[in-house]
Amino acid sequence: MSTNDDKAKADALTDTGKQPEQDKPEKGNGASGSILFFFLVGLIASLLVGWVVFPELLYSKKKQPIDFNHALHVDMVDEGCESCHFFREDGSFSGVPELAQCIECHEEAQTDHPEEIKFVTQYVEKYREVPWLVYSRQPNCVFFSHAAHVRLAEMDCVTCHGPIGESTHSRIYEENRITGLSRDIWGRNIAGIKRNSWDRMKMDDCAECHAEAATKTASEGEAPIEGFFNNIIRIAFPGSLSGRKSSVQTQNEACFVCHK
Amino acid sequence: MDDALFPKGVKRCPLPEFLMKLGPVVALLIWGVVAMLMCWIKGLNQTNMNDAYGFAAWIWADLTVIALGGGAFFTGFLRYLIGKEKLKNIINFAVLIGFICYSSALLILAIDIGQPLRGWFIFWHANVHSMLTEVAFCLTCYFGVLTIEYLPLVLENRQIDRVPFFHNLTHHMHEVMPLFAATGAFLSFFHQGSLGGVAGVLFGRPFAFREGLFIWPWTFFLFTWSAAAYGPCFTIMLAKITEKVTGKRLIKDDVYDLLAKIAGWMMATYIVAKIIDTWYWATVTAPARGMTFMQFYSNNPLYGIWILILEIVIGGVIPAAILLTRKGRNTPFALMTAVVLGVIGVCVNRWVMVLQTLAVPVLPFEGWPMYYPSWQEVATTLLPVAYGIILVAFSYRYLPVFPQEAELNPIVSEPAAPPAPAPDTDAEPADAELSPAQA
Amino acid sequence: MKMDRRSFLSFLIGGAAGTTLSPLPWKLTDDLAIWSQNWPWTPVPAGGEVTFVETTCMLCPGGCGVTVRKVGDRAVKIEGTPGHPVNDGGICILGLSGLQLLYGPTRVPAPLRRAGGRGENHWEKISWDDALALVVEKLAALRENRLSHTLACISGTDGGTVGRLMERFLTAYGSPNFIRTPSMRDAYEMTLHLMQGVQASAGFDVENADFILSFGSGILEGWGSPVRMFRAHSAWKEKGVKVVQIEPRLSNTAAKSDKWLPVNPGTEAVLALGLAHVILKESLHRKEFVDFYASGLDRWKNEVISKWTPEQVEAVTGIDKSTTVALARSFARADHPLALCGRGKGSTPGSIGEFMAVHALNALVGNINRKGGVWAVPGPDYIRWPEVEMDATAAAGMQQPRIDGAGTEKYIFARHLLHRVPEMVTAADPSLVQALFILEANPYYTLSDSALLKKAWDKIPFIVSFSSFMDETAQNADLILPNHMYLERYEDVSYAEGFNKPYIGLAKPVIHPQFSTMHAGDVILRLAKALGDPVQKAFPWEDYEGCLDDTFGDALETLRETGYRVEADFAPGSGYPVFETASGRFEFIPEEIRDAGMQAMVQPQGEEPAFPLILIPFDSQRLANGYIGDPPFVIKTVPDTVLKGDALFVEVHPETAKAIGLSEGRAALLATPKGQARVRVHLFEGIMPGLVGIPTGLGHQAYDGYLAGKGVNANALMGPVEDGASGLNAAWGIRAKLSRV
Amino acid sequence: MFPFNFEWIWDMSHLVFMGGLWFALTILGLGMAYCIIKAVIDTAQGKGGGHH
Amino acid sequence: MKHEQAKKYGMVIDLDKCTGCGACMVACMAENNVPFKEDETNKLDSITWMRVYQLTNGKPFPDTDICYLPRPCMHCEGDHGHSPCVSVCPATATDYSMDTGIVSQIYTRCFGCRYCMAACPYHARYFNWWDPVWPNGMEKYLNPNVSPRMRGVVEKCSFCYHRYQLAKDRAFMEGRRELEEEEYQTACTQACPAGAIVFGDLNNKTHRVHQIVQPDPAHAGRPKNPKAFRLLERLGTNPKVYYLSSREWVRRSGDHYLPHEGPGGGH
Repeated sequence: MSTNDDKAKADALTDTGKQPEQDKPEKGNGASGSILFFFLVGLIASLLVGWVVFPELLYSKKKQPIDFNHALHVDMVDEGCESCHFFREDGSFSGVPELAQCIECHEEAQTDHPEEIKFVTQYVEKYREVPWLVYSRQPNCVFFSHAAHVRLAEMDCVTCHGPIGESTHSRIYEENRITGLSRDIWGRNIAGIKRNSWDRMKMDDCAECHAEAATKTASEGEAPIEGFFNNIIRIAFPGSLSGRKSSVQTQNEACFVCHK
Repeated sequence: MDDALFPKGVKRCPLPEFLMKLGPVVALLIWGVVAMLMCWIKGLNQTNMNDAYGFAAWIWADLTVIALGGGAFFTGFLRYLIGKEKLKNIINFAVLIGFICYSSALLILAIDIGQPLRGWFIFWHANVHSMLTEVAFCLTCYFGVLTIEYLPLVLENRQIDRVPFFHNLTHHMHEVMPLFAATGAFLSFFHQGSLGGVAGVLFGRPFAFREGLFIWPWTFFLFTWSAAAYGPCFTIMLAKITEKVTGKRLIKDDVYDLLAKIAGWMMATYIVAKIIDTWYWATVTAPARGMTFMQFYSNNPLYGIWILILEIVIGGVIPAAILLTRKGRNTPFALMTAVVLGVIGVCVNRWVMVLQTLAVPVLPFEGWPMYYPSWQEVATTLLPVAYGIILVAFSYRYLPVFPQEAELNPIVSEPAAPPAPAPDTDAEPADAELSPAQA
Repeated sequence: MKMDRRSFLSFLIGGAAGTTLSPLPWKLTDDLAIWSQNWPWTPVPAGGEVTFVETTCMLCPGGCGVTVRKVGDRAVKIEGTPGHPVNDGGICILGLSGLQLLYGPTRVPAPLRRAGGRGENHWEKISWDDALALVVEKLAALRENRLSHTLACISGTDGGTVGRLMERFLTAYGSPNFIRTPSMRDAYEMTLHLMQGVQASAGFDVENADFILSFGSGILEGWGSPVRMFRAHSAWKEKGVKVVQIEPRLSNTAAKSDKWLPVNPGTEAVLALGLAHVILKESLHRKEFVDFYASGLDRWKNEVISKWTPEQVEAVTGIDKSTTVALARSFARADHPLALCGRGKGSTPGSIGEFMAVHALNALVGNINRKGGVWAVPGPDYIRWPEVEMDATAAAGMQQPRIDGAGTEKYIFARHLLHRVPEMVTAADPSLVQALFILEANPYYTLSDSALLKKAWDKIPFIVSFSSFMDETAQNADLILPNHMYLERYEDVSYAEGFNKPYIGLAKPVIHPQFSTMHAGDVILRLAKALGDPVQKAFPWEDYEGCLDDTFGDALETLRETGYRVEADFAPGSGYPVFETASGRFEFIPEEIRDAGMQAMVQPQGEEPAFPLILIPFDSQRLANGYIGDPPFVIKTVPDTVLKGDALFVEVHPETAKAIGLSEGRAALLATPKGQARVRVHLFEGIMPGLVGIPTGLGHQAYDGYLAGKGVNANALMGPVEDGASGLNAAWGIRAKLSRV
Repeated sequence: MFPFNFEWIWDMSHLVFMGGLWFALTILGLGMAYCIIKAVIDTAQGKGGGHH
Repeated sequence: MKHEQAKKYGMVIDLDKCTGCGACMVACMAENNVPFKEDETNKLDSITWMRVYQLTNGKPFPDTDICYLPRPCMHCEGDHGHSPCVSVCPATATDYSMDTGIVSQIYTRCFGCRYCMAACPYHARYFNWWDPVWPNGMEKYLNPNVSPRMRGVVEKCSFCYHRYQLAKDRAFMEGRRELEEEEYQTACTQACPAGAIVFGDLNNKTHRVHQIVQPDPAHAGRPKNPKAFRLLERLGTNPKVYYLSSREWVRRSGDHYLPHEGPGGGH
């Protein structure tokens, strides 16, 4: 290594070393102002990126293959949702109808609605299943029993699915580019805030409802005074005194209740 | 060249020579990084671990570096809470070693888990009954403490220290350092112990299982104790090696002597406890499960009774005996022998608690599975060594790690240097604010 | 305002603070974790409606009823059919893995014509029309040249419609060379024919037997219909039925038996005769049967009494004479004692002398066609097609002797002698086989003496495989006309090995054919059609389903519904049935075979000094060794004391190994007069010193990477040993040498 | 882990363990905050720079 | 809403009947989407939730004897549900359910630390060292009721819990909450051609498992049936899989005993 180089570097280093002292005079007169300004610029910019730009980038938007009118169909069938989304004898739930089911009514187009004609020509005639994008599709690790919720607990479809039956158009399906899951799982709100029971469908949301149900069950058997105090504890410490003890680890519901 | 960055009053070799000497270490580092990336990208099939050896070289390395890094918390404990002021001269180095050990441990853990992207579940979905949760929490927190303890040393770099903010920050951090040290000691007592608990609670593994106190098996306390005993040995060993490499005396003998003496006492008491524990296990705990002592040490190609002798006698009794005698402590060769044997002893102990625990067949119709690490495991285990050497080298070069260095190695040729105090005095170094002791 | 370093730093700090307060890092952390939980390369099985299809398993001759669980149009699991007469809900390891064969990489996707040299595995996909035209062209030419008899077919099936269609095709075409793959069935059929005068297969009323004497039969290794045998075994355990296993190696059957008699290999028949000696000497035999329904006892008795005293038996078999006496007594005193033979799974026929000796034991205790005994089960009677009208060419062809010599003077009782084919083909020039069909069989793998087989193979100019899978035979064929796999096709299963009642199972298409395959029955019909009259005339059916309809008539509908038909109340005679021998009685020494019949022992090939040890193959339920090779799941269950990496372990007694200087796991060279192979050694206390046990079913060259190249094919080291009396292959082992490498 | 997590239970182990953890973290956080704030104030008052 | 009585599903395997055929292993693999590799001969890296061990009495020829022992997950109850593996999992990915007595494993929660494997003395837990790969087309047979596992997580026998879920669904449709004994059976039980495996609720006196085993609630479920034993019972794992054998040496092979001790309550 040449001495020149060494010298240059040493100089540079010395310069660097001196800098703080050179900067010192700036302090106290406008320097702190500019520091504050740039701090705020950085803060606001990153907040915008995080809250606005990032969610836009995170989700891809996809259109359903057919713009389906739920409201129209619900009006025309007798048994509400279960007319098309029915239970099989073995207790399994059929979910999104297969083409064969649709064909029962739509072997030929019944109207001249362009979406129906598209459906008939592109799918029915070619006997091709419609690649519906399922808003409520849970990841594969989730076991969800419609029978337990709808038949046993007599819950409404709306509780989890929202008023999709009233929709006249299929909304845009948003898919998380990283996880491949529907945005409905995390919820529309990027902060995870929800107003309705169906706004979010993460594990915590299942757990919340299950805890409520369990608490209800537990409190039913309590004497009035006991129940009063227990309820105070329950409000103070959500999830406590729920009465469910099936899981040794969480004293909540055991993992296999909802996982497979 | 880069002398503006050197601590005051010390001499360092030219930069090219420094970098060149680090060359091989950097090569080792790169090898380790390649192996690490392979493990992350291709998965743990790159290792020789298997279903019988869910824990292997890495977990051993983890347990070992944390035990060896125990010098940091114990020296800190002695310095800040017991008030052994003399140890301020080695505390910086102890903290540096601790920082390296703990960051390495975390890195190895991040490689060791099958799903690194979900590693944070241990914090978010913690099972507080698991010893591993306790380990992870305390480890992470204590690593934070070590970072806080190491930070002032970095900020005391001659150039950084010129920045008023950093200078002030250093000052105030020294002010509250006992608080941090206390927190660190508290955390350490727990996680060192919970690492012992990791094996001790396995009631399905009669080799490791121990009874204990409340939720903690005896291994919990033995691990804390042994870390306190052997950690300082490691600090002394590395300090001595650093002295050898730099060709300078960096710490005064009385500091070594004090630390070695304390380590000796810790080791002696530990080894007595360990012998009692082993005895009780061999005569009560294991037979209650139908197993005899020799069942754990026979019918296999590796684990004989020798390993117990190596751990307890050669790695425990002998070094403890050396360290307890003044002569032993003050004879450089004896001291070095003792600390090296001690380090070997604790390494063997951690190996046994991880690997032999898994090797001993528990189902009566199974045999001893044997294991040797794959090169990827070796490389990733050596990665922290390389990284540690590099960090020590840079820290030594640019940071005032050894407060006594300038005093012990006066620069005579440069008149510009501050006047060197007489080597035989116990006076404080001239620029005292560089030492944490001042705080 | 100037952006200096300090401002930039504060900009960064502001940015970091803002980012921390935004969802970005947190959501990313969470999403990355969720990504790792749903890696796109980890498959997500689709859901759908669950349905069940009941069909019949065709992976072995067991004839089990299986129920396939489907989700949507995918078959997801095979389970045993509850209430099925053969297996009643149970299922074996191979049957369970059927879907891996269905969807697996071993399937032949379309008709393939060989593109490179034979066995090089280069193929060209061709259309079905082209493929069939190719065959027709060859066959027409042969027929034209009056060489119709040089067409041969090796078939794994002969009783059902497909086997019979093939046989009929050969007949109409003019070839007698329809050859069924060998098994103990050949020996049992011949035994029943000689001793009882019937054309029937042997059925065993194992459920009702109360003493089982097994001469090396792998009751728990896959002998008979495996699941049925397992169920019977469990029932024996519950009822306290005694099982005695006679074989030189501690097989699973031996381990589970009440008594294991390690007999010197190949001397099982001697022990049988020794037992007969004791029974006769002590008059323990069932006189109401022997006196009224049997003939030739005196002559046989003289022979047995003079030749096979317990002392003599001990000298030959190594079984202590007191053991023989005690065993004979407890066997004869049981109410329903049953003696079984056919080694291992019964994939090699065995010597007729041995089968007759064991069968005679059953006769001595009167256990023929009786509860808990051996039943003569008549062959299927439902195929009543009109006689083939042969033209002159066909008639001339049919007059030619069979290539395997079966039915000729020397082998008058034999029906199929596949093991002779390689020798015959090699011997004559030009080859006696000009065209070879292979249906549901894998002779290239299963025939012993691979070196000779390969020579013969090279001499056959045109080889057509009908296999659904790329097995060794298909891989070494010229043309593959892939059959639908058994879960994709209709086919009647006319037989369940060892089952004691006439039985028909129906295989049904569980799912649509996955590839461009064609039912072998349809291929035969189309070939016949293309060859024109007179061959065409013999096949008055539009397609195979039409043939099935025609064959079963109305019965097909019920068969479709239930999946099987069984004569539940079948009994071969209310008392003892009439025997159809010349004497009308059970023959202890059939006239036709009297001298040869007493030749109980067959010597293994090879000479002592060069080959000091004896190699015996052993079967395992976890190693399929017939037409089907182990699917991935099954090979996964093979212990590491049998296969490690690609290395095969042979079992050797520790003493024997020590003498050679071998220790556990050591590599060794195993040589026999027929070949040699590198193996590793597994020391096993359960094998008789001086023996080497080799597992069968490994050493495949074809199929997929899960099976190919693993271990050694035991057949390659063995050679056929012709039984002098019957011509059947009676090899049970071969002399061998094991040396260190 | 926080009390709103699915796995949380209001029991002694959680209170002691997580309490201890959060306590330690709070000490560290407050300690560092104290240092940084003091340092900012000192710097603003012009203390520090170079030698004193 | 009335609560069902807590179940304690368990298994009893008759080793006198077990032939070592391996059907249970394959039934399990087929039911539970267990992956396979080209080379599965390294048994320490081969996922078999149900594994059949070969035991030997160690005697020389011809007194040698072998016995097969199928080993699913023991679903240890330990002390009040603290089975060896459940309490050590740092991320609550494995759990003990008091409703069924089944030890669950949630693959998506597991991050692969393998502490549970170190804890399990039965080697019933398996790590996915490799990405699961099915040859092209073979993924068609995968069972939708069980989620395929990704590389880097631990998996183990679940007593075919999904079958319990499906049976429940069927019962719900009929307005029932309780299951009949035969409605919930594991795949291995169903497949075993020897009928050696019996599965059911150990708490239910009408179930065959209960009748065969006669568990003693006063002694952590120790069997009263003298032919029955459990593996490594003395460790305090309190397993729910019982074995039957008429052979003394087999029963003795189930646990460790000092020379003067023996199985059968002698400790």
